Amino acid sequence: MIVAGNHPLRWTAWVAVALLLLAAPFLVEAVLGRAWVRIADVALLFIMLALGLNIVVGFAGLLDLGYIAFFAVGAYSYALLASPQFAVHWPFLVLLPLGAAAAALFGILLGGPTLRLRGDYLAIVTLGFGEIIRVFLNNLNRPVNITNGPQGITLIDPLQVGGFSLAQTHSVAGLTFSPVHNYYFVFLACAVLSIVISLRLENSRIGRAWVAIRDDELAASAMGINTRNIKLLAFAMGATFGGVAGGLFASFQGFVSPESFHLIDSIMVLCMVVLGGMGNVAGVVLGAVLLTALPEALRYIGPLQQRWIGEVLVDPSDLRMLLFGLALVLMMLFRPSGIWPARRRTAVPAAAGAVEKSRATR
Amino acid sequence: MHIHTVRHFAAALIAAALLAACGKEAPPPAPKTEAPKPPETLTVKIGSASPLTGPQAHIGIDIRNGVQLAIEDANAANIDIGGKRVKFEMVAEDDEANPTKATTVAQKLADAKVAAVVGHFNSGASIPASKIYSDAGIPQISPSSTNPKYTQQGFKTTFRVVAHDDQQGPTLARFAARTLQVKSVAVIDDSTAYGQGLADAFENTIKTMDVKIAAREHTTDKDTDFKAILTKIKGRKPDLIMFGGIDPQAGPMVKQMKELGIQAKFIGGDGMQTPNFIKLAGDASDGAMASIPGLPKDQMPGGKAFLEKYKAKFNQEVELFAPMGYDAVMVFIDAMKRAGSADPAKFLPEIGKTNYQGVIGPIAFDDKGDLKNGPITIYVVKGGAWAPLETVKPEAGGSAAAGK
Amino acid sequence: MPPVDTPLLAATGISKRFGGLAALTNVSITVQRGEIFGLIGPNGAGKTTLFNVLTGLYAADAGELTFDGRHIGGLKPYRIAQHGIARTFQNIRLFGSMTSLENVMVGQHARTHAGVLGAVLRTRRTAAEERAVTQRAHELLDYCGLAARANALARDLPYGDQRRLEIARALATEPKLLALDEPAAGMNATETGALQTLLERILADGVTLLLIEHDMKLVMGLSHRVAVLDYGEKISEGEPAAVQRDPKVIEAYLGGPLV
Amino acid sequence: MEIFAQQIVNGLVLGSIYALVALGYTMVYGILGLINFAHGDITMIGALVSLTIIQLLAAAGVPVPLVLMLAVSGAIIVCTILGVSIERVAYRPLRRAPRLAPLITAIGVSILLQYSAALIWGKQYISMPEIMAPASVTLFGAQLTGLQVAIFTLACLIMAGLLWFIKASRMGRAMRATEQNPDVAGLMGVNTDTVIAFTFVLGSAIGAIAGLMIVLYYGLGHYFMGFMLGLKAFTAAVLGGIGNVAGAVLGGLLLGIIESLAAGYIGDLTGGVLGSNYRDIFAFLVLVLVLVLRPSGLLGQHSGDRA
Repeated sequence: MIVAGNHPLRWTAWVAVALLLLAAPFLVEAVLGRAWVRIADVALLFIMLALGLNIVVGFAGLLDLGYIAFFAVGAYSYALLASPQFAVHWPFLVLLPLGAAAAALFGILLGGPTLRLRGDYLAIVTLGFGEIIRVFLNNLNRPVNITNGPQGITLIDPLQVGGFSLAQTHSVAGLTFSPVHNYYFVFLACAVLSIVISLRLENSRIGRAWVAIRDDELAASAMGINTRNIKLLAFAMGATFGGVAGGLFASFQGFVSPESFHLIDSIMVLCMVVLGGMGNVAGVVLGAVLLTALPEALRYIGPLQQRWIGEVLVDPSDLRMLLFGLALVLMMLFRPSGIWPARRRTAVPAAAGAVEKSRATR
Repeated sequence: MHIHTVRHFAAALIAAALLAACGKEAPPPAPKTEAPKPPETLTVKIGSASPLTGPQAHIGIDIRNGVQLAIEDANAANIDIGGKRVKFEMVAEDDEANPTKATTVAQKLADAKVAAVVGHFNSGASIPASKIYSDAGIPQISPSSTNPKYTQQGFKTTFRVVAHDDQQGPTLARFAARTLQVKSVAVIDDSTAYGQGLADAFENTIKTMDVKIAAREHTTDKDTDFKAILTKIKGRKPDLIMFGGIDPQAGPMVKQMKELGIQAKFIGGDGMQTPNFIKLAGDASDGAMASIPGLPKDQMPGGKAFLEKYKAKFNQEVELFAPMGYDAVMVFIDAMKRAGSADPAKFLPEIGKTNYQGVIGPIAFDDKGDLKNGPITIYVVKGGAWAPLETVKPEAGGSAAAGK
Repeated sequence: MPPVDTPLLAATGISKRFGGLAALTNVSITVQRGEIFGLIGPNGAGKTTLFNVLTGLYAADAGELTFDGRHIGGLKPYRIAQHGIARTFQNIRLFGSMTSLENVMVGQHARTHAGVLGAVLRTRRTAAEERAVTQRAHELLDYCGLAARANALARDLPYGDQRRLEIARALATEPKLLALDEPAAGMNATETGALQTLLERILADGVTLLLIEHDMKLVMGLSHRVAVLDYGEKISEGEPAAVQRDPKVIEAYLGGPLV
Repeated sequence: MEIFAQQIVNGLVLGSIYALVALGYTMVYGILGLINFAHGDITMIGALVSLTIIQLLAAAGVPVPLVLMLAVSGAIIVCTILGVSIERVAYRPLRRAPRLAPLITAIGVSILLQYSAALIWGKQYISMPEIMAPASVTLFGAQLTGLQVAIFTLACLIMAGLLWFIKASRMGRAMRATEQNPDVAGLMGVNTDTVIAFTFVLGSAIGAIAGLMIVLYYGLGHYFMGFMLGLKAFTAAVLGGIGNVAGAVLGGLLLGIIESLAAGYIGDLTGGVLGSNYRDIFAFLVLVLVLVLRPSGLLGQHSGDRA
């Protein structure tokens, strides 16, 4: 795949990136403070989420507007079984796969009846599904209290192996590993794993089938692809990523409540995928990092306005949403393949085979 | 292709780092009062965390203003702690009323080495953040989070200066059963932590007082059409409708009650005791009741003076929680004085022993960090304005509420 | 194993209506193994509809479909493809964002097995399969004269190459019957000539061909037998020379009876 | 009985509002095959514009009928300009792009409208001055205000007018032709760009009227009010058969009644397991059921999953 002569350079680059990523929390803490290590943790979680959604939206071309529901399922699976809520404290090595499986199951339950719908119906049904999950989480505290309703679940166990808890500060070789550092390395490993899985799936028989369905579902089925099952698989895979990320989120935060799983959170993840470049793993990673860091940087807009104009004219959170909205529109109009386009999608989509409203040949 | 990926990735990382750096270089909010530092001065930072942007910004800014006012007053009073003149400084952060952002902000405050934190506004923000403060040993007083769970996590650093749902709800219930003499009541909540917590506490208490629960209904904090649940309630003919929720729902709800010809009285908690409720409900608001923890603002010990000072400083009325924010700071300073130190590790034990006369009334904490039962005032809308109706003194026994 | 002398494809009494419009009425055709069967008729005669019924895109309202001794009526398109009918489309439907090579690799989907786990873990079996698929795809591209285009995006290919890529992709499904919907449409004489050579070679390699074509010279020259559709009905069937002399066919093409 | 009658009245009025908004979805979908996610937010803008006009004029002592006239005209003007501009800028360039593209733009436009409104009007709920005394009559034991009757009548009138317009007028025929097949319609001399723009004008104007009705009925407005409303209205359009004008109204009324009855009775029917807290998901359950069982909706002819 690559010219042989590049090998030494390639390895140097990889090692440099790896070292940079390993040193990042300490560098970031030294320069920007520990809060930014926490932001990096969140960014890594969002990388996993965005990569999961990318399988559904980017690879298979199915617009899922309720993706955060799978995150919620993963988070609550973990929270319920590792907290005082039911007074059970299962180990995370059981709970993370369990959360992933639960999310995948929900993905299949949702996809089963709805995946034969065309794209825009699917979008609205998945949106509804996301809301349904949230409403249930919010209300399953009566008549029997399962989720503790809007009050949420507190005191969720941190990740721990034997006596080694990630929620404690450890000192190793002169370096201080605070909880955010500990989680950084766990999340980094998970994010890298997600990237590897995404890349391997992309260049596989299944990945090609996903893209084939995205490009032309009818032709894909004429090539012997069981489109329904392959789409279900995309849903289940995407949901799995979400479920694992959800479990990690619950352990990291120590608290979950339904308010973390609103439609706007689904849209955030979608923005990461779209802005980064649908279908391109590297672009999606970039999108997730940018969109996690950008709002944090935008925070400074408020005080700046206060200082220069004397009052806050544009609320930074409004500004963030306006920028997201504008970005979605502009990206689709002028750079539909994202800031880092996939190799496959370098040409303008207008030239693609599928044209809206094209009737099946009669 | 691979080599490409790597390079791009590295570039992306650098870009992200730069972006972050840009953010960092931007100056923090300018301190309002800059004075030359005498050498023996000790600077103590107090954090304020609340939503400063977004739909709840007005309430979050109110809290921050209260904190700011307290800090200015403290600085003007030339306080010495452990033999050093102390200059207090506020570090205000915006938690966007978002649980994830709240933890980021908490970490920022911990990074900034604040001695104490006033915050957060929402229970959903206070709870996840409390873990970070606890880990960092920073005492936290929430001026407004009413979720009972907030103080039940076993953290030594967690306090609040507001009655929680299990205190306000039962008081409302007792008022309804004893003073209003209702025999049956319909309970509605807005499916939020605050609204449902309050409504549950109300329901659980009033059930034991020989009052029938005619209906238990739910809406959301975004809905404006309550006709269906109100019609159902109408069929049950309750004497009183109790709503756990905030004014944007309470207003239209009262209006729609009138349109449906429902005669029952209406009562709610502090979330609807606002001028906006009256605006939204129009004439239908007349006679509606709401409770608010603490004495009436103008009957608060330092209340009148506080209200005037606030208005003079910010050119607006107190929204809701500014007095609590103000008192929270004063409680910290009081504890520092008694401990003779502004080191959290030293003055934290003193907070639990607080016995302070604040703007909102006497402040003392029970062993969990909850405000010992204080008075709760019931207001009624009369001629287009809220008027105090009755102040309910705490039930005998003092600490904490009717356990559920 | 079905006996070799049964027809490869037998469609009996196929009818299909769209609302009030009868697109196909009681159409029957049989395609023998190893022949090129031509399907012709004026525009709107129902040729593509018949194709869509044969390949499972539409369910017939009435009639029976037998392929290689099995009933395939009502099966989903992907099942029919797995049974061994591959097709091309009149309005080219390639996977535009994939390379030529990947398009052909997708064609091999139904004949390969690698799943998610294999792909993620890169098991030895998956890697071997992947290598075989790639190699086979290169062979097929070469076979169709597209070797030089392997890494070009399908949507960037010139028109004639796109047509041939559709054929390569269809062949990748290892079909017994290859159904081609106007493969020469829009081609110039040189390209049509090359196409004719390719089709003859495919036939020689053991694949039966079903052909819709407007280019009379091509279809009459290539086909062993021809069926003519008009207004959704079969009006004639037989060897090209005989069909060309059929008065009904002449009438259909010239539009109305000669008085 | 009297309670049941009241629930039906509640449902019909709520349903009329859904119906008015659903008309906008159904027309655009019929012609472009696009879910115009921003339509609920156009209704929101209509509501806030009319609210502002009413606030200003009522304070100035302008007579009520004139206030209403000006409010509805103002809202219609703003909404149609907005609707047409959105179509021109955000949807038209993507008409031949893959389906995903205009859907994503639509979501972007929806977010833009919401937060622009938040900038202009703030995020507080805005209340409306009471300009009309709510006169009410009793019918089969149900309380009925004049405004409720007006909303229901208006929804029916607008539907009838639209049906007539599409059937009888020249533009209506062009709309039908474009809906059948835009390419053929183009060849037949129909200027499809104009037709599509006109569809947005009609839909946005009806959305503006719906916005005014909501403001009058509930007495408040909010930058986020268009979102849930839009979802439910879209559900109504699907329920009735998307692309079908009469279906949108029927679907709206049915959805309103379903929600009212469900909120009113489900608690008792399920012994308290489900309650009015699940009200908002009934709409989605209806949507999923319709799409799965009868994708063409109650009055639709097209199959929902055509290629």
